[in-house]
Amino acid sequence: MKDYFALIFTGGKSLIVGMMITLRELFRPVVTVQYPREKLPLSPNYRGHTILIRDEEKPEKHRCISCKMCERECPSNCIDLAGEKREGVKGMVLIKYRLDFTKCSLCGTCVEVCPPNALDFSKVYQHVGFSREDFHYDLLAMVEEDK
Amino acid sequence: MTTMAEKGEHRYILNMGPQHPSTHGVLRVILEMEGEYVMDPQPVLGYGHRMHEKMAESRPWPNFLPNAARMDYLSALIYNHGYVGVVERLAGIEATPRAEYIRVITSELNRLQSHLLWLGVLVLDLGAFTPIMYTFEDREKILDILEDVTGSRLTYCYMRVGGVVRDIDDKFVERTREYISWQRSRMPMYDKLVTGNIIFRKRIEKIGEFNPDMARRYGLTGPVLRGTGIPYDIRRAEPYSVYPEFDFEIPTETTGDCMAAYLVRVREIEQSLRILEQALDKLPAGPAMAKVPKKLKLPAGDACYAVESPRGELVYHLTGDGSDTPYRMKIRVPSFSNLSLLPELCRGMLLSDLCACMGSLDLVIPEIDR
Amino acid sequence: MSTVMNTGFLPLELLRIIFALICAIVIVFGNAVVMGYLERKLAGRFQRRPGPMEVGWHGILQLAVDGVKLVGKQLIIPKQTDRVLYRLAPIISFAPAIMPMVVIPFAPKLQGRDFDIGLIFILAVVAINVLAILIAGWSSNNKYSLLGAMRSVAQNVAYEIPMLLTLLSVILVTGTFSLRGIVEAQSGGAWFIFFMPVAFLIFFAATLAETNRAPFDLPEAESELTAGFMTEFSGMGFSLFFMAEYTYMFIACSLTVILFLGGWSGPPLPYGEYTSALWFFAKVYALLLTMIWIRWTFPRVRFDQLLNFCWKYLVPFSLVHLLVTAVVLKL
Amino acid sequence: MESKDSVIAAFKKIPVKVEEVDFAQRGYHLEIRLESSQLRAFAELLRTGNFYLSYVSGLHLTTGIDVSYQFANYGFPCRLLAHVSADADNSLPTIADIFQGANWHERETKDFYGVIFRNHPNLKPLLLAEDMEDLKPLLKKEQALKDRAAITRVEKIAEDKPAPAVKKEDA
Repeated sequence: MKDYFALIFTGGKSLIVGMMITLRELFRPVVTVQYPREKLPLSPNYRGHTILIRDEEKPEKHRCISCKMCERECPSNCIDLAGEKREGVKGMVLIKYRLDFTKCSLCGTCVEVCPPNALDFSKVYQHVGFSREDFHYDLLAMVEEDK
Repeated sequence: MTTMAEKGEHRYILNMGPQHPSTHGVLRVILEMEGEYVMDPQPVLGYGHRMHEKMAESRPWPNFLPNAARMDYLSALIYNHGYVGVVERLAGIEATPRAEYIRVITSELNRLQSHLLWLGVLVLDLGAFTPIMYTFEDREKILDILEDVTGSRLTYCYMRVGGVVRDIDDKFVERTREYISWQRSRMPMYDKLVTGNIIFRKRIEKIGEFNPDMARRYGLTGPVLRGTGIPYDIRRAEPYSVYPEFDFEIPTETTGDCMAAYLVRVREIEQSLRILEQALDKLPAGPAMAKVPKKLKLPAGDACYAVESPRGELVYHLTGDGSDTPYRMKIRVPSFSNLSLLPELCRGMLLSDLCACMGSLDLVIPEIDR
Repeated sequence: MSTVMNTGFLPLELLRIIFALICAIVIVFGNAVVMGYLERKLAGRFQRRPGPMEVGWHGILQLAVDGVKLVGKQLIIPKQTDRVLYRLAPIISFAPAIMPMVVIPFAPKLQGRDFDIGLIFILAVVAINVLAILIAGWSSNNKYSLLGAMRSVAQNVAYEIPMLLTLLSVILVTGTFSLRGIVEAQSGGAWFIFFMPVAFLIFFAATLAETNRAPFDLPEAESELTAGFMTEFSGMGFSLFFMAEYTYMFIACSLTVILFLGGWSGPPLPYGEYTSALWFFAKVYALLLTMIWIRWTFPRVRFDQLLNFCWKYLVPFSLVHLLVTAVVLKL
Repeated sequence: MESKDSVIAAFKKIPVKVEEVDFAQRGYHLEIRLESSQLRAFAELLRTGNFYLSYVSGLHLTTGIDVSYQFANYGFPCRLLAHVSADADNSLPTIADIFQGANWHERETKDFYGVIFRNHPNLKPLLLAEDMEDLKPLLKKEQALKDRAAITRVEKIAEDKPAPAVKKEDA
C-alpha cells in the first residue's frame, strides 16, 4: 500500500519535472535555420565534388598534367580523363576530364595522389538533376568557364 | 492462453518492415502473433546487402577505404580505424603517435555521436518525439567539429594507413573542449526528461532480459552485454591504438534488461568525454602521417583487428597473399550477432516491447547486411 | 419539413437549431485549423524548431494549404477492403463530432439548445467515435489497422468508467445533467476544481485516453503500428479523422471546463451574456495547449500499463472520491 | 579455464593442434587446426569456458573451402582462430546447437561459399535472396585460387625485420 502511493507520488513528480523541461525549452530561441533562406557557414574543409584548381602563378591555367594517377587510383572508377600531345607545348595537354559524381564517394584519394596538386574539393553541396548524366561533371569545362 | 499458443491456433503473421518506423532501416521481421503477443519473431536480412567482402577481394586494398565508412554509417570513423588498423598490423606499419591520438579523439567523437542518436531514437520508438531533437542539437555540434577536420558529416573517409589525412589544429582542440563542457551540462537535462520519467522507466525496465549465458551462446557484445554485468570492452580487453594510456571505466549494470543497456550507454557518454579530455591533454606533437611506401603490398599471412564500435565488437580479419589485393577479408559486425538473439529474446513479448528491445539493441541495418 | 415551409415561416426553435448547427460546423473547422497550426507550431518550439514558417506570416496559412492538398488528393481505396464500411468510417467518426456543439453553453446566451440531459447526450454521441474507429480498422483489411482499432475499443471502454464516476461526483453536487445548470452552480468563482482537484485530474487523464492523445495514443502509435487505424486512409478520409480527433479534443476540454472550471464565468465583460464566451474559449484552449504540451513531452505507455493505470489507479480513486463526495453532501 | 595456458592444456584432451601466435602481429592469440570430426567436441569444450563465438567465415583455397571459427573470451584476453577444412562433400557439422549465434554465421557461410552445415536447423539463404542459392559469391575463379602456403606468413623475416613488405618496396 505504501509503495502504491509512493509510486503515484514519484511518478507524478517525474512527469511534472519532464514537463517543466519542455516548458523551459519552449521559451528558448530556436536552434535551426530556415534552410534555403538562411544558410550556415560551410566549413572551409568541406568536401564537395572535386575541381581542377588554377595555377597561382599563371591564373588562366589549371595544373593538370594528364598523368592519369587519379583515374588509376579512384576506388569507384568515376574519373575519365584524356590528354593529348600538342606541338610547341611541353608535356600533355588535358582535353577531357569527366567526373561521374553518381559514383564518387568523396574519399579524397585523387586529391591526395595528384602529383602537381591540380585537384581540390569544391564547396558545392547542392546537386540537382533530372537524369544520371546531369551528374557527370566536366571539370575541364568548369575550370575554363570560371575564368 | 498458453495451451492455445502451444497448439498454434489463433495465430497470424504480421509483417514488420522492411519499411516500418521502428525497424530503423530495411530490416524486416516476420512476426507470428497471437493477439498483441509476439510468439515468434524471425528477422529477414539482406535488403541492404552489398557484398562488401567481395568488393574488398576484388580491388587493391586502398580502394576499400571508402567502403569502410558505408557499413555502419553511425560509426564510420571507428570502421575506418579498424580497417587501417588491420592493414597496418598485417603490413607491420606503425602510425605516428599523434595520428593514433587523433584517431582516438575522432573515434570517440564518433561514438558519442552514435550514442546520442541512439538515445533520441530509442525514446522516439517509445513514442516521445522531443528528446531526439535535443540529442540532435548536441550531435550537430560533433558533426560540425568532425566536418571541419574530415570534410564530411556522416560517411567519413579520414584515416589512412600510417596516419590520418588532415592534422587537427588548435581550433579543433578548442571546439572539442567547448563541446565536452556543453555535453556535460546537458546530461542532467536528459536524466530528468528521459531517465527519470516514470513512463519511460516502466516501458523498458524488466523488458528483454539478457543474461550472461545467452550472451555467450549468441556472441553478444557491446553495451547490451555490459548491461548483463560482464565488463567486456575491446578497448580494455584487447587494447588497441593508444587506449591503454587513458583512464576510463567500463560501465556495467547487472539487471540485463533494456534499462540496463540504456544506463550503460548513457554512462558511456561520460566515459567517452573523459577519454576525449585526456587525449586532448596528452596530444603529442609531430606528424600526423607516417612515411608509408606509395605502393604498399599486403604480405602473405593474416591478421585480425578488433575494435569496440558503439554497438559492440567489430573485427576485421584480413588475409593477404603478397599482392596489393586482399585474398580474403572478413568483417565481423556486432549488430549481426546482437540481432540474432531476437527470436529467443522476444518470444512471448508484446509488440510494443519488441520495439523497445530493437531500439535498445541499437541496430544499424546496413552494418548487418553489409 | 415541407409542411413547415408551406406555412411560410420556420418555427423559431428550428431556426435556432439550424443556426446553431451552422455555427457548430464553423467551430469544428475553425478549431481544426487553429489546433492543427498550434500543434505544429508548439511542437516545433518545444523541440527548438520554428515549426511551419513558409506559408503566410509564420506559416499561419499552412493548414489552409494542407487542407487544399488533402481535398485534392486521390482517394485510394485499397483492394480487398470492405468498400462501404471503408468509406463510411471517416463520416461516422466526423458527423457525431458536430452534434455536441449544439448543447455546449459557450456563454449565457450562446447555446444552441439546453437539454436537461445535455451531459449524457454529449457522452452518448461522442462514444460513437469508437465504433467509427473499429469500422475503420476492420474495413481496412490491414492487421496494423485492426490492432489499432482493437486497442482503441478496449481503451475507450475502460476509460469511460473513471470518467463517468468522476462525473457522478459533480452531478451529486449540482443535481442536474443540464450543462447550463452545472455552469450556473459554479457561479461566483466557486469552481469545482477547487473543491475536487482529484476529480479534475482523473477526468483530465481519462479524456486524454478517450481522445487517443499521447501518452495514451495507442490506437495510432506510429512507432509500433505505423499509423494504427488510419494506416490505409488518405486524402479526405484521413483529414476527416484528423478533424474529428481535434473536435473530440475540443469537446472533451469543453466538458472539463464546464464541469470543473466554471464554464463561461470570469471577470465581467461588456455585453457579458455573449462576450463571456471569450472566457470559455480561453479556458478550453488553455487545456488544449496542456494536451499538446503533454504530447510533446512523454513517451507512450504500453497497452497493459494503460489498462493497469485505469483499473488500479483511476477507478479506485474515482470510486473513493464519489463516496467521499456523497458523505460530505449528506453531512 | 582461467587463463590462456589452461585453455591450451584443455585442448590437449581433444587433441587439436594449437599454436600460440604473436598478438601484436596477428591480432589473435591462438591458432588452431581442427579436423572436421573434432569440431563439435572443440565447440563443446569452449562452451564450458567463458567463450563466445565471434564469427564463422570461409576461405577458398586450392584444397577446397577452409572454414574458420573465431572465438574470444569475456574474462581474459584469449582470441582464438580455428581452421577446419570442409569435408569432401563440402559439408561440416553444425555448431548452431552449441553456440546458437552460429546459426546465422553458418547460414551466411552457406550463402557465400555453399558449405553445407549438417543438421543445421534452418539453412535458408540469409543475406542473399532466396533464388540466389547457387550464386556463392565468394568462391574464387580457378586461376585466382591459392594454396595455404601462399597466404601463410613467413615468420622468419618478420622476426628480425618488423616490416617486410615495406623493406621490399623501398629496395
